[in-house]
Amino acid sequence: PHAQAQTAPRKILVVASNQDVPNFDPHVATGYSASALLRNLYDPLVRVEGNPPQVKPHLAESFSVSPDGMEYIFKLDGKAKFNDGSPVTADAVKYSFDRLVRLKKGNAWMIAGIVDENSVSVVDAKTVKIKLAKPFVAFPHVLPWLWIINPKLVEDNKGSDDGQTWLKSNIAGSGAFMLKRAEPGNLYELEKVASPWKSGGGNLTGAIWRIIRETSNQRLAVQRGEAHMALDLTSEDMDALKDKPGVVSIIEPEFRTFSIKLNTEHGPLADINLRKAISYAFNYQAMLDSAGYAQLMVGPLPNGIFGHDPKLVVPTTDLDKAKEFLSKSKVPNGGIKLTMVHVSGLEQQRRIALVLLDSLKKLNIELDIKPMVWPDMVASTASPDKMADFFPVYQTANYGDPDNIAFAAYHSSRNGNWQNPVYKNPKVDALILAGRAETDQAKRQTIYLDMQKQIVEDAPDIFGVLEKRKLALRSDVQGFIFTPVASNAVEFFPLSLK
Amino acid sequence: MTNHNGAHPSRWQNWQRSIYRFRQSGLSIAGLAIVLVLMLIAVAGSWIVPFPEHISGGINTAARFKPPSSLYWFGTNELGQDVFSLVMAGARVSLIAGFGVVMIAAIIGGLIGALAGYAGGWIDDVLMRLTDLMLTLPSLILAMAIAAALGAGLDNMVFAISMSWWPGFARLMRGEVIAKKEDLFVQAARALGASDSRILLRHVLPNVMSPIIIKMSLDMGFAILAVAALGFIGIGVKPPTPEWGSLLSLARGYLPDYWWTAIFPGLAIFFAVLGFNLLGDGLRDLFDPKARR
Amino acid sequence: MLQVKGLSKIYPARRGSPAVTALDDVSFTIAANSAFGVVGESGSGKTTLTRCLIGLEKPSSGEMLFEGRDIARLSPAQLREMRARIQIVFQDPYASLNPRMSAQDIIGEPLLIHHDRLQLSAPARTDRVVELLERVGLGVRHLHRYPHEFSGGQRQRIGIARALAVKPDMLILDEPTSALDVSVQAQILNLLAELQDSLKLSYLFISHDLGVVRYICDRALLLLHGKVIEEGPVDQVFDHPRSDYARRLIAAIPDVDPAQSLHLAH
Amino acid sequence: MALLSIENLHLSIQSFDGEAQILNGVDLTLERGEICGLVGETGCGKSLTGLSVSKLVSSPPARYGQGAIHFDGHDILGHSENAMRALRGRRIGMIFQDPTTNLNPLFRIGEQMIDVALHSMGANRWSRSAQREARERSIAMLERVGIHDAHNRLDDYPHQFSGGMRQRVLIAMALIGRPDLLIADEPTTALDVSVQAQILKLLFDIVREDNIAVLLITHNLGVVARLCTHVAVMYAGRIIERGIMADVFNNPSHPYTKALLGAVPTQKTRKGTLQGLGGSVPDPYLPHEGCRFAPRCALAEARCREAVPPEADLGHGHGVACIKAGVSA
Amino acid sequence: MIRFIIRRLVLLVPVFIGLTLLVFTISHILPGDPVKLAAGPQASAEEIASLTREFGMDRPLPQQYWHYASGLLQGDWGQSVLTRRPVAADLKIYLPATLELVFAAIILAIVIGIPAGLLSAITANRWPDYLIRILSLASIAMPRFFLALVLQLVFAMSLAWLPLNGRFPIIDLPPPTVTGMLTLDSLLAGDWLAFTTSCEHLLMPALAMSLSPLATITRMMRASTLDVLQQDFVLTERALGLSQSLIILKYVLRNAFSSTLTVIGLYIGWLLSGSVLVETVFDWPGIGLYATKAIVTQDFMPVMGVTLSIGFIFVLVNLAIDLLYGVINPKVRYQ
Ligand SMILES: Nc1ncnc2c1ncn2[C@@H]1O[C@H](COP(=O)(O)OP(=O)(O)OP(=O)(O)O)[C@@H](O)[C@H]1O
Ligand SMILES: Nc1ncnc2c1ncn2[C@@H]1O[C@H](COP(=O)(O)OP(=O)(O)OP(=O)(O)O)[C@@H](O)[C@H]1O
Ligand SMILES: [Mg+2]
Ligand SMILES: [Mg+2]
Repeated sequence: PHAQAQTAPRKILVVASNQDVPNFDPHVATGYSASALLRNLYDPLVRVEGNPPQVKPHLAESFSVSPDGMEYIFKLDGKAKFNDGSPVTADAVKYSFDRLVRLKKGNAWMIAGIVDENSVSVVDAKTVKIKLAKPFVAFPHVLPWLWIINPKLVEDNKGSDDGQTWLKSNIAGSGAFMLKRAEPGNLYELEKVASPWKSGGGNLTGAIWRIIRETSNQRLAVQRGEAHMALDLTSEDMDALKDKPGVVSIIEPEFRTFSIKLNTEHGPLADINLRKAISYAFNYQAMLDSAGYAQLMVGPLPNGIFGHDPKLVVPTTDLDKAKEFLSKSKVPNGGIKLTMVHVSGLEQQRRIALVLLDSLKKLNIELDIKPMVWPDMVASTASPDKMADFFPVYQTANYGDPDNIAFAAYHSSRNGNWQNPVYKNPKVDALILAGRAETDQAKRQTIYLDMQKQIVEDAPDIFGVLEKRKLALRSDVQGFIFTPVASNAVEFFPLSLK
Repeated sequence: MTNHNGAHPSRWQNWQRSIYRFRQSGLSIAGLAIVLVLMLIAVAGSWIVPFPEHISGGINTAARFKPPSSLYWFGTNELGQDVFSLVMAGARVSLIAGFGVVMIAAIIGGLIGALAGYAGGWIDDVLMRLTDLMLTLPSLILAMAIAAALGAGLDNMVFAISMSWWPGFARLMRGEVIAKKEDLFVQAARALGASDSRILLRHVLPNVMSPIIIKMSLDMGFAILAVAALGFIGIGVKPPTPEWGSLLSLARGYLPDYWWTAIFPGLAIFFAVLGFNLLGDGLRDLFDPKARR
Repeated sequence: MLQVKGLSKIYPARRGSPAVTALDDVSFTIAANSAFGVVGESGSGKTTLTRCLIGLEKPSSGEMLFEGRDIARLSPAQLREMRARIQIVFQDPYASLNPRMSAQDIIGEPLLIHHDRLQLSAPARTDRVVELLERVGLGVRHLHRYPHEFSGGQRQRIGIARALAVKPDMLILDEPTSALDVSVQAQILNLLAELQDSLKLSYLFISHDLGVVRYICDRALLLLHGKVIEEGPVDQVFDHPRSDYARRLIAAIPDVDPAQSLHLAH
Repeated sequence: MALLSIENLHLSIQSFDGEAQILNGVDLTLERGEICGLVGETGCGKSLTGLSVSKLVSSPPARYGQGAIHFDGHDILGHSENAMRALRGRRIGMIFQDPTTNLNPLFRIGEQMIDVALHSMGANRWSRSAQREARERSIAMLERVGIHDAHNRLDDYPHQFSGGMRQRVLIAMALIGRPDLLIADEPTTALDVSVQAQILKLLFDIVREDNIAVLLITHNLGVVARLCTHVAVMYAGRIIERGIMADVFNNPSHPYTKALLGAVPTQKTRKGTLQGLGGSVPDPYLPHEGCRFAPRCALAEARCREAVPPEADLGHGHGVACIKAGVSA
Repeated sequence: MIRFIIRRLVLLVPVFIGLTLLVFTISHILPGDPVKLAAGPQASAEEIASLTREFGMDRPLPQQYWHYASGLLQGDWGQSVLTRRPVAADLKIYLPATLELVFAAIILAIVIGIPAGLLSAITANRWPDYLIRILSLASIAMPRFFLALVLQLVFAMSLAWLPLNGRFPIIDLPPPTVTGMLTLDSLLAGDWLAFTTSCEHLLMPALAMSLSPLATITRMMRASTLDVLQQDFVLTERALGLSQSLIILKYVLRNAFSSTLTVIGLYIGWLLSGSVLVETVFDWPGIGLYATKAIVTQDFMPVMGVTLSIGFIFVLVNLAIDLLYGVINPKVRYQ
């Protein structure tokens, strides 16, 4: 029963997600839900599209890179205008980058140390130059997540905090959609602007981001036609959806790794032989089974990403080898108790913990599993002695470049952060930095191959799985193209409803 | 009507009468039976279940989500663990946790209540205002906050729930102590020159224990519910401890297809709570027939 | 033996209830080996008086001299000693005994409490308890019974035995028979009369039954709203009351005498 | 025909301990204008006898055996609940011991009285005029039992009345239907002597004016002496002596009656001469034969324990159930 | 009466002060650091420190309390560290949703529980009584969250009679917000369709919540009715010939209800506190979910806000019940 009389044909896409969007400030907000809504409310210089992901022009109709890879020049689209009617100018771009760098929040980390307050300069009204402080080959890949805001509106509502309060719930963008209603914790409704500056697109008149916490409820919502798209489905949900009429399942690989970090600096696992013993004792098949639609990782980088080595030799379940390493370790007979933390409520992490527990039994090692809230887990990574022996992490590729994961997860400058709490190896550090700066693709490739080999040698992680992205769509949704980066931050503009 | 008619039944007759009354009530007997079975399972659980290794976290991913069968009576779960074994093992967790909550709450509440009731004056005022305030706090939210802050684990959970549970005991204890304090036999002892400690220990406390014990038995079921509720919210025990609330909470995601993962833990909570409630009711009728019918 | 002078007790006003003057300038004297009766209607202050006398309540003013010493000003140690000298028997035999203690425990308790002075060994205590039981007309066979196993009259006997345990000089009896049937009441009254003779006790006997007071007491005092209305030898108080109130009250007592019948008055 | 006659009434109550024989052949008659005092020790069955007359004893657990109760020609025990309702409040009024608990604390005095009045009038509850009339009657009745300003006090709640006034209200409620029989179960026990005297006088006046019969249940012999025309002494569920009050009190014939009378100290009793009664009331659960008083009776002999003594008539309706009646103690 | 209310309201002031103090103390002695999370995974130590300063969490506790309490007086319930939204604004959204649920549940419980309890008492130890007793015992033992799941499984998933979750169809606009309770708002807007729609959404969660209070009210009502039936005045009423139905429905009912009333007050607090269990299952956007989210992120301003608002409501509801109790019980009223 629908209460409203409908005048114009409304084409409203309903997206079920379990993540709330607490903040709409494009330079502050984080999380995939924020990315999803922001990418429809705001525009970046370039977009990412397709599988494999490709950088496509957006606010910038074109851009060029200097040969050393240090200087980018963007030509803005002449039609581009903010939703208050004012044009998107080079000044706006500079204003936006400066604000992002100044606030050091949200996605600022993607360009930390690479773009600084002096990097962005206005060439003319429609031309912007960005000069990198350090070489960064993947720069175009991070641009889709750096939004351009309307300087006038923000200046008008600047307040004492650079407009953060105002932008938290107001939109100053050029996107194809406007925010119509916001009920935090429940739903957000977007409405298509009357005439988007970008031509083309689908027939949607609006979209609703509806928060449904339970994945099974999301699935049922799609099944019953109450939602058009569900974003957080589990493998069990996908199985249940199989052959359901009117539902399209999308199960695609993406660059999101899930592995267990070991405390290489403190405690029993500082012993490389014990680490290797565990790597070989681990039941990879059970992990794969319990992960459902997934593939085992081969080494530290996601399969299929540039530079990944599919022929890399990594540990597999091999109890003899495990025992051999164990006998070389300081605890040749096991008999110790290790701890593993995980985010309470994250089901895959709990499962992998149980798989580990089950595997460790074979080495006569006990496992104490401690579910924790995320802040506590984050806090525990501050120093090696606070960190648990095992620390599982998901790492999403925000851009389709090996540097993303390599730098965050294995560079020692990130020690003390949850992506890489303790692991450090100067050789690996050097390789990562070299990879960042190398513009020659072939040379870059070999750098990453070396790096992977070195990391496998150190056994800082139990390499886990790449879970496939699992989405469900109503079949009347048209125009959806899967992209393996940030794939649940859906762009609504191209979509249509039958 | 008065019961002071010429004949004065002996203690043993009183017992007989109570047991008769208890036996008269089929529901109390059913409650006792459920509780006894639960205790048996709790004690012998890890020996009598078909897959004891699953209780301590063993998995078998080759047999995920098998429906109930003669091998897996209640089916298997997402890791191929035998749901029957887990549910059986859950009895021990729930019983220990429920008992822990009730004991701690009764001890803390009992001490505070007895002190407030016996001392009276400003001590009473301060303690009771505190108790009243605690009662106005939303108990589940309080327990959740404490449990979440302390981290997962049976002990933390029991502690967290007890912290919101004791005021009920404090109030009961205080009321009973005040009532008994005014009783003539206590005044008689005072008139004899008995010391406060003697009065409290010898005269007051022994005579207020039965309502406390009755409340404890009645609360057992609710404590088990509270434990399961925290587990259901996801603030509960640590894996691999099989706890009914957490089992149910996990299984929610698998409804309706893998219904067995949810239904059996749910029913287990239901029957355990029912058993203790029935037994508690029966005991109350037994010790305190006037209280409620 | 006991002299009460100008005793007043005011319960201060509390939430929802005004201040109550429970006792208002009460004075009387009880001689050794005599029975002194206090009568009055419900709420006239009888119980308050007993509570003051045994130190459970502090009087607002006035003094209570027991052998010359003011009870209200005794040190805790002295109070304990005094408590062995003045004992009390309560109105309700059902409520005044701890249901979880046997007759032996109940009667033996004062012996334990005053152990420092009495110095009785455990067997000696049991002997004394048996002696007391026999004194009040019960016996060894009752030693291990619990209060609920006794009839009302028997319980009241146990209450009396407990009071007698520490060899007091004076018994305060707060309506000791009002919860009992007349037939049982007679037994207790006889027991009390007999004990008084043999143990040379003094009684402060509280009752609202004027007939009983007249029967057992030498002197009596009539209270109304905490004030003394009438005081003197029982014969004088009951047969020649000076106040109107006393006259009316005494006339209102239904005596077991067919001559009193209302039907005859008409 | 007598207004009330109870003939050989037997009543037993079932409980865990077995069946208790509470009433063992109660015989009692009552005429208009008589006030009959029913006395006896606690637990002897006085209240149950009174309740039986209004058929207010719930059965089960109670069970009537032999015997009958006739009220003005009606067979009470055979009556249905509806038929009984027609008698209660209209022909038979009742008052109970404790005035503080016998009024509903949550309702105004007037409301409770008016409902009773409406019932006694047999009027439609919802009729305006009936309501008004019931109110008038209530006021009149309250004035009659000595409550001044009844008109205003109807709107008061029970707790605003003193104990004596509450008992007056209860009496008024019992009398508002102008009953022929009033059963008063210890109506003054909870009251102070002076208030008790007022209530007794009130009852006395009402009996004289309305010529009703009263069954007064009490264990206070003084009250009987003051108010009653007749007396029935009950022991262990049986009337063991009855007759005109003065006859019985002046010439008690049953040893139990004598003992009872001797146990109450009067003006003349000298200290130490009170006659207590040893032993205690028999256990209704235990089977018995013969006179139930025999175990406590100083005069008892072997034949007392063999058969229940029949009632002997000593003239003027003075009956006594003792084979040794008349033998002086 | 007015004076009584005023006096009671004045007495609430220290209760509220105590409540804030207690909640504040508890939330601040618990371990946990929300700022770290709020600052994001990449935050540096200085950023965290500056954020801590910004939220005033570096100041001594008494000062923080003072700041918080004086803010409360001006309607400022603090700010979520995580979302940076004012707690008061959030509560305005979530509280009505939960209140709607709780009130619906308690009304269901009263409307069914009182007659059921009465029926059970007057048919004591006969089959209607046995049936009601067994049902209510079972209902008390039934975990709310399990019942909610079963209801959902049956009525939404299998039979599809009722909506699965939420308060209102996703793509429709709810009636204009007045009270925040959709059923009331749609009635106020005169939108019958919206009313029935929101009732459909409300039905299952309210039912799941109401079962336990319903059963308890039934049991209380039964017990107190039986108690009252034993009272002397009932015997008097019967002895004076009043009909059984008049005695039960008028005299006994009011007495029995007055002792059941306190339970109702307690249950409102219990339901508010436990709303999360049902809200989780039905994705009901209420304070329970809001609080849970805040609890697991140790974001204590929202937790304090929820706790305090529930405490306040609880205290006020009990005040209302006391007043009602006074209306029913004259002895209380005139004191
Ligand atoms: N603790 C108290 N606080 C306030 N008032 C009290 C207290 N104890 C007694 N009173 C009041 O003092 C007065 C005298 O009470 P007391 O108990 O001495 O009367 P009493 O003569 O023993 O009456 P009864 O015959 O009913 O036992 C009464 O009005 C009573 O309400
Ligand atoms: N409902 C009942 N169940 C069992 N026994 C009962 C019940 N009602 C009364 N009795 C027993 O019946 C006997 C007579 O009771 P009844 O109330 O008639 O005595 P009574 O003479 O009025 O005593 P009192 O003077 O104490 O009021 C008592 O032994 C009592 O215990
Ligand atoms: Mg007294
Ligand atoms: Mg009686």
